[in-house]
Amino acid sequence: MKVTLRIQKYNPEKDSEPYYQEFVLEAGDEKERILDLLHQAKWKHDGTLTFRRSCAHGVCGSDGIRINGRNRLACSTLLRDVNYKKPIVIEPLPSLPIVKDLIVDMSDFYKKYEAVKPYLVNNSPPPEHERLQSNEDAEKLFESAKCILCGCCTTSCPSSWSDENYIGPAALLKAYRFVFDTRDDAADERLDVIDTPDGAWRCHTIFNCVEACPKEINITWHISQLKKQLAQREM
Amino acid sequence: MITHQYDVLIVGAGGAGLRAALEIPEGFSCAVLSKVFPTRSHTGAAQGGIGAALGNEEEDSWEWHMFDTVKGSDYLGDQEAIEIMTKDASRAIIELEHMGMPFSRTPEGKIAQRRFGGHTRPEDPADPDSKHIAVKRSCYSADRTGHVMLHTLYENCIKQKVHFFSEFYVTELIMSGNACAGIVAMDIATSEVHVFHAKAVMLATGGYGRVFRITSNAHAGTGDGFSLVYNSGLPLQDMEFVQFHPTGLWKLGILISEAARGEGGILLNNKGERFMERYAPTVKDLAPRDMVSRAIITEIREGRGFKGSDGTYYVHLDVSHLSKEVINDKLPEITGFARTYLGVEPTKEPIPIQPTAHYAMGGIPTTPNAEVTKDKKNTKVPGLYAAGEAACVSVHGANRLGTNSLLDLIVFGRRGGKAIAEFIKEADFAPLPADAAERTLSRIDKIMNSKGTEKVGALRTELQDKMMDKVGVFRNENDLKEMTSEIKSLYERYQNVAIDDKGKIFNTDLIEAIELGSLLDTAEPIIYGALVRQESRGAHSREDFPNRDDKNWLKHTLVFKKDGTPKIDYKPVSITRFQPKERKY
Amino acid sequence: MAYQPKPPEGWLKTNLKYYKHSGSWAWILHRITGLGLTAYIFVHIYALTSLTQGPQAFDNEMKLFTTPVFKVLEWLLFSLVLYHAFNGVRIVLVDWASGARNHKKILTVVYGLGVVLFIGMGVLMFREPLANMFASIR
Amino acid sequence: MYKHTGSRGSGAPSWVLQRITGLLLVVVVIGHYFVMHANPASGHTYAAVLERMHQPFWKMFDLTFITVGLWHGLNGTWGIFRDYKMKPAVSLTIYGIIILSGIAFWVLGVNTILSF
Repeated sequence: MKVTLRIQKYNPEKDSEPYYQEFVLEAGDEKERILDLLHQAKWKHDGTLTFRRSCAHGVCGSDGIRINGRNRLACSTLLRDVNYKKPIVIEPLPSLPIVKDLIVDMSDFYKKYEAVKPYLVNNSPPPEHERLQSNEDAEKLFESAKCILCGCCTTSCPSSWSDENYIGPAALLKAYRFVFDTRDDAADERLDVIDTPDGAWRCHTIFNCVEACPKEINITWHISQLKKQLAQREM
Repeated sequence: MITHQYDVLIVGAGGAGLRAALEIPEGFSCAVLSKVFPTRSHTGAAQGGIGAALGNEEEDSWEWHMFDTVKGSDYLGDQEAIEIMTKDASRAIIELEHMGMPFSRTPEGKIAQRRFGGHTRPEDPADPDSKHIAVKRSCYSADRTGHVMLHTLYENCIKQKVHFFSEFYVTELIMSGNACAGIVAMDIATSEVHVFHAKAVMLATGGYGRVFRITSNAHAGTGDGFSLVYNSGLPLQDMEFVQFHPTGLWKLGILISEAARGEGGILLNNKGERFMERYAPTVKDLAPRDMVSRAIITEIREGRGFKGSDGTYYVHLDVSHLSKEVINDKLPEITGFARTYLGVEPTKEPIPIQPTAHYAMGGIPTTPNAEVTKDKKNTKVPGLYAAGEAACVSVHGANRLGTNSLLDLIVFGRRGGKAIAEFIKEADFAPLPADAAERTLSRIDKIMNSKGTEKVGALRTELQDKMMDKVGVFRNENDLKEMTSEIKSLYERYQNVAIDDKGKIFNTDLIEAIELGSLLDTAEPIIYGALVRQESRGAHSREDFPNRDDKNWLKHTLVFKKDGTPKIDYKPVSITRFQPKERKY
Repeated sequence: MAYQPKPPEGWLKTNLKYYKHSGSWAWILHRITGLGLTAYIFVHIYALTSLTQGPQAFDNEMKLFTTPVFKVLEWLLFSLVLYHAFNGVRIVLVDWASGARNHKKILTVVYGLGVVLFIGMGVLMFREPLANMFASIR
Repeated sequence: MYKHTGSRGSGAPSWVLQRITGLLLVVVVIGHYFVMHANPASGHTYAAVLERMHQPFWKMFDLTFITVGLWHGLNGTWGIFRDYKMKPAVSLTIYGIIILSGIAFWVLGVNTILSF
């Protein structure tokens, strides 16, 4: 079975503008991963084709790209998830600077993640044993802790597209992870960071992040919990 | 070329590297290099849990944990190191919890634990000959334990303001006399070569799964650390011990945890027979990983496998008879993989699986303080450390128990970090050779300007196919001898490799070409180790020597590269508490 | 850095190119209807100032507003009101009542309820011409 | 490049108010529509309007409508503009226009209602 990938390419050393190149590839069946097809294009047709990947099963978060206009992981998207009768359009994640081909500069994304103090702060001396936490309280964190920092959510958000300073769903999700951890003492500092027009309030519940998240995290729900917390703190 | 100077350099930002970085005290400079962004490291793929005799759910003791680990290692693990690890396990887990790791909890709010393959306790602790039964020892966080552990460690590194060089690819160790003086690395984003001058270097570069065609490991798992050491004339230990996990998704190798069988899943051949009944009549599908892998390959070889669309074979893992609740609540991630990648609905149909290269028991020989050693007398290499899957302490011996890999990372990562912290207080920078980056520069130059005819992808596939077929679950002298000449010819052809991308920006074509060199450097000691070891022990199974031979082979193998050819030496096993016995489950 | 990454495309282009699901449409419509209704309030307030100029001025103005064209426009305006109102309730549910977990289902209710009330208002507004129409058919 | 800007408490009150006024308006606007069209004369003849305007309830109803509606609409509008990057001068101008027009039309509307 032949499928066509229409891949956006851009080499900063040669090109002034990104352009599209079509690769006609051989797919075994409709269960083939888009990542396998990208590999085929690179290894058999054009070695200059450049993209990130590592674990190849949706755990490491390296290969977030835009497939037919929608952010997904190349390794978790199979041919049957898209219309492969027509050329499949492959582009880098939107709204981040393009380094080369499908690779974007994620340093801004990481800075936003670091801005919410993504680590447990507990000012009391650690006990000899674990800090106790009920399983219900622990499980409240699990959905947010699934995040693999692939960037699909933040770069799918229209608020991010128009405001590069918007901290974005991924960082807000991380803020939730610690604000609602019963062992944490720094919720207030984190809430200060996100209680700004460029923080949680820039979220307009569009749900693009939820649609994009490859780990099926309902990010908007988590942000809504943060907003409620912010509002309660204010009142 | 840019030169940096750091007191400590850690190569690799997975569990071991990050844990070590947290031990470097303030006032000393420390940098962590990684060829991927830290949270992309393969530690994040671990599912099951971390073993520790916390005793939160039922009575347990570190000695029982130690016994299980020794037995699991088929008595090849160094008992001194295993004792250190199992004794330190509880403290290490508590520490992770204090760092913020979100564990699943017991009703009392303690860290929850569950059963896992090979972890047992005596039914009657008073009776030394008591039967051993499964114990709840694996501390977990749903089925994403490795993921949350990796993130917790990275988060703590941010808190401590650890300096990272992300997407830097290490090409060489700089040796100055006997000591390590730093490393040479390439900034992937620009192809610029950087020299890092350091008092201490830790290699925490992970495994080499990508030497094999079917692997659960990431594409990044190309054995770079092994290659660095091997090319510096230092030995690699026990490389023949490669753990093949029995249940990888067919073709893709993605791991289906043994929890699937733990919950009642069974293995079936093309006749619909539950074939494990023949290989392990008592424990059946829950036999140890090495045994089940061998059984699957035997079934396929004898014509009882299923032939896939691409001509390769598999058997079935059937969980469809289990209740929907068990499948969806206890095996969500696993069944999700089957749905996503093979389009198989596990509640209705069996999952095609095959053994998948999973874990490197062998690696860079180290002391229990992660100090790299270079011979049978454990002579240390000043300034060089290794931890994690890249290292061979050796706590896993010939076969690793589930949940012990994550434990290995945090225990020996921390010990290595502490040893480095001590070392750098006294030590000085070893002099940096003037031509430190020469070899790397000329190597890059050669690949970039090569007009050769060999393609990286094709050569790599050939290596992976041959390793899978001839150095896989079963080995024999003929195949291995053939492989020694194969690897020679692959090395020669590698000299003739050319790439398409001649640019400097993010040249992954170049990176893959260098990685292919690492794969070859890793494959060679695996082949030679497997060839010399004339016995079957743990994961190493010789058809021509089907039994374990403690008289001749209760020893570690060391493979060195000398004048371009591999040389073998041996090292004794540390046996302190448990004398070798037959390994029966 | 030795190289220049390509800056991203502008927000408008990205918006146009990116895949849209029912939630993105809900957001786009909410913004457009909101702006439209705000503009209408201004018009409405201004138009009603004629009340202060006595019955003549107001009734004259109303002649224009009660023409069939304006009545239909007023009816169509109600669709904006309904959408904005019910989607607004959806947003409140999302923000305050964990509606994020099933925002698409709520959206279906929004559209359903909107259509029903829109038709209802049509019947209410055009009951005389409708009655006449039915009478003539009979 | 990401820069953390703004200060604590720069969004909660308007976020909460926007929702409360919104919920109020759902009732008020839809109610207004039905009242206006249940009896075709009520909204469209001077006499009918005059009669209604003399009742305090409807006076309050209309005052609420104007106040809440203008605030909700203009706060929403400002919210939309604020999403897009603007030069400070442009942003200040737009903010000024929104505030001034809001006050002006509120005065206009209140004047109409209170002139009865």
